[in-house]
Amino acid sequence: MTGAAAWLAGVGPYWIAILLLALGLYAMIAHGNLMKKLIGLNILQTAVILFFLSASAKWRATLPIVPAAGGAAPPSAYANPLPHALMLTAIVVMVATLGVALALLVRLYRRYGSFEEDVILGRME
Amino acid sequence: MIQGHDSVVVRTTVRLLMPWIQIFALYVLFHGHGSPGGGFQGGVIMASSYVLLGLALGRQELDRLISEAGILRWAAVGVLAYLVTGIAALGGAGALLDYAALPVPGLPAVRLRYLGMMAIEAGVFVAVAAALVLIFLRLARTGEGEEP
Amino acid sequence: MSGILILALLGLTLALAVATLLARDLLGAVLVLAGYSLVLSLLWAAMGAVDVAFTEAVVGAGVSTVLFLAALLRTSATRTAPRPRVRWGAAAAVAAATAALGWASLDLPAFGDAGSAPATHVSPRYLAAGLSETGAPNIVTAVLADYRSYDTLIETVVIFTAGVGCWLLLWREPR
Amino acid sequence: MIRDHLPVLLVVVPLLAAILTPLVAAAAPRAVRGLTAGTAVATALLALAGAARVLEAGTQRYHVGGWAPPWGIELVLDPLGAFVAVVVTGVTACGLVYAAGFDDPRLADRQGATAALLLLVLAGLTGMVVAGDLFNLFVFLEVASLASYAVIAVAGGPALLAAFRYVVLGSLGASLYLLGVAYLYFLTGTLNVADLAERVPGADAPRLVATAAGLMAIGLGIKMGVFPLHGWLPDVYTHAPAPVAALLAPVAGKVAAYALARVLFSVLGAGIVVDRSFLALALAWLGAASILAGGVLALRQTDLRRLLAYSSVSQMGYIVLGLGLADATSLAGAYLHVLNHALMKACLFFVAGAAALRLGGARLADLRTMHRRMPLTTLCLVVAALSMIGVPPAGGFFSKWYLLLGALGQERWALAAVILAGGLLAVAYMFRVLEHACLEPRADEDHHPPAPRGGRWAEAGPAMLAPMLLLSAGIVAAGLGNAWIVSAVLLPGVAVGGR
Repeated sequence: MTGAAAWLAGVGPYWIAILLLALGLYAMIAHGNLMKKLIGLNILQTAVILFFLSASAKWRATLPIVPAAGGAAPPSAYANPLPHALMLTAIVVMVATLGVALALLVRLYRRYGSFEEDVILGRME
Repeated sequence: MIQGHDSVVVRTTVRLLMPWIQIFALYVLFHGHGSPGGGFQGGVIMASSYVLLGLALGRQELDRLISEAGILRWAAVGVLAYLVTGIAALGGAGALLDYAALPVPGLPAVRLRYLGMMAIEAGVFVAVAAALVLIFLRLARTGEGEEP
Repeated sequence: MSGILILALLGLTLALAVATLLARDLLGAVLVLAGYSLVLSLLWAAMGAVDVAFTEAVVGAGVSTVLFLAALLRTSATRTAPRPRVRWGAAAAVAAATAALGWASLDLPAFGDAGSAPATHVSPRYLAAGLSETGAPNIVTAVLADYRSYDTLIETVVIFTAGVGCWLLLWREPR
Repeated sequence: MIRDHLPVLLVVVPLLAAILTPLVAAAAPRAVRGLTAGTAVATALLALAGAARVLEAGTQRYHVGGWAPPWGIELVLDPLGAFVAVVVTGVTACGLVYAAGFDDPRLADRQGATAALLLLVLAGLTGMVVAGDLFNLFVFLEVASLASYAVIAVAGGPALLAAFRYVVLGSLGASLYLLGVAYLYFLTGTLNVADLAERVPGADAPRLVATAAGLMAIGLGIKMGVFPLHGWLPDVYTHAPAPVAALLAPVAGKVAAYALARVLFSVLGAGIVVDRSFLALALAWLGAASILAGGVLALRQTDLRRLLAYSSVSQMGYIVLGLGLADATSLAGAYLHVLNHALMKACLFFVAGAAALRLGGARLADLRTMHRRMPLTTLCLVVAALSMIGVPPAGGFFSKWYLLLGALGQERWALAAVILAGGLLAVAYMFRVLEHACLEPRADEDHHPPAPRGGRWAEAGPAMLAPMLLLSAGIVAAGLGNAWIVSAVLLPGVAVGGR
């Protein structure tokens, strides 16, 4: 890779993660549709996961699976497994939150017949 | 939402596919030790086999296999298996979840660690599969009118 | 790990995220979101995080989509979201926060630097001794199920909590 | 043997009970209520035992799985943690006994689901208190949050929207916290609090540290409900089932505040936070803004529970202000306010719930027969209100007193003025409550027709009344014993681990 591409690859994951975070956050604020808010939240959460996970990457490293037959490669030969384990947990948290949030949306829809926040507030009066 | 698919081909395919998906789920569970996968991923695949069954054969067919109250209890049993494995280590004078202290006589520490990890992965598998099926069934229920 | 591949996948992720948020049809948005998850899982596989990639594929692109669809198909009347009003105040605040985070990220170690703090502190022990200490060749499993097993216990409790929560919220008297 | 496992038992006991609840409910539905209240009381006793052990033998460290930190997960029970654990478990135990007595049909036993979720909230909160690892704290935060979203929404109707907004904002807060953890991880490669405390000062990257601190403060600030991040809070505590609001409102925000204190003082270290750094200044003024805004908004409310929710925004401001002032006296005041505010807010929400149950509503106008029909409840209301206003024998006076001393000691007159102004606002909004509950309405008020004389005795049942009276006694005891609490527990704790 050339110098510019190498530099871009050095900061790219961070910046894309931050842009995804911004997109998700803006969608959560701007959208009046609760389902779209939830989708925005989903993107925001994956952005955090992407950011955290990019701490695990090492150029010229392989999967963190150590061959049982005593292949004595140094730790720098494997990707850092800790963020992997943590972000697995974060993904589980994400889907759990999604389940509860969708349950709330289904209830809201049954009660007020809409996903639009304004409409729901109007029908609450 | 789930009413069962009309096509005989779909229904038969899903019936035939179901055991293979479940075997794959167990494979993912048991091979998490040495390759990507483990209790969580296996549990998700297990749950998806039931979701597929529900989508293709309809709710009645699924209800014949599993009851919602039963699944809730299975989810509890899965987490319980994990926690009890952890607490059992206290009996061997270890800290919570210290598998080497599991009170199983006559096993070297390495075997105990393997045993402990398998036990908790199995717990995760059951809990995740049950909880996800439960969430899906609750979200996709049929015949519900407007709330008052 | 290939820099070009990672950059390409990053670009695609961003494009799909924008497409998801622009889609006015909720069903369409959910399906594009599934595609977004799938590309993310490819990205993570390219970064060497195969366990996370596997999980993202089955959870993000699989289960999450099914749950979204289950909820959407039960509530069929209005599936189109009106285009949101542009909120300049919110946009400015988000842009400022983005700039601040991007500015701070200049202090981060370069992506993939094998000499960074995460690569040199704590994690080398897992890679060097994980197999002999826990017996698991997959070091992610070793961390998940042994070194940080307590986190995983609580993670299981989280999904259990969600199950009980849905059970309670969508309660129906048994027939 | 139990002594060595106290930190982890604080988590394991409620967790085990929560998991067993659906199984018990299937076999013996009648046992669920006893199991819930009994577990909460047992957890509170464990917390007391833990506090005694910490006072006697110093900070307790527990290595889960036998793995030494920073590779494994460490649990830490230090003096401040033990103090917060006692407050949280004690108030929650009262809350669960109260909830059992409330007998809300919406919380009916659906295979033990509500009971399980309430116990999961408790386990999540104790888990956050003893966590010695920033990621572990995140996972427990999510357990407590998810469980509370569901039990809040059980009320249906407006509570559904309130809970959904809480899900969105709460998950945003948790994500921002996690992002802050990621920045610290990039900087140091570790997640363990003690290890971070050693490595953060040495790492020369002020931008990363400041970003991480800001993200975590905003994330936890949302959970605390500090102005201007309090958007979710009033609706949640107004529309949630009364016993649930009474259970969550006093403690949930406090634990987030304690987590923030841990991050600020144990992880980032005193050097970064104190000495009027930007972060300390921002926190102090955020707290001040919260005190004033919450108080002013509380003045305008006509529903007791909504008034109490805005008052929480105001009172939480005192705690944040104490963290921002960051000297030993102010921090002791902040922690003392964790205790006092938890006691009085629990007591007031219990009163509001009893009023809603027995007087047909919790609007201020509904309270006007309270002093005749519910004399004991009115007594509790008065005690808690005096604490909120800051009348000396009640505890609330002393925490504000220490905060005031801290502000004056640093010659920060404006902040001292805010502390006093907050007290005046509390006088104003609590007096409105007392006016409705204790004074006979004037006869010439035609829009409030006088209540019928000699209304029926409407006191709530003993399971609701006992926790209320216990908390009132606690408010007075905390006031009388404040000198001991501060000198024996808080000041040593602040000196050792708190900063």
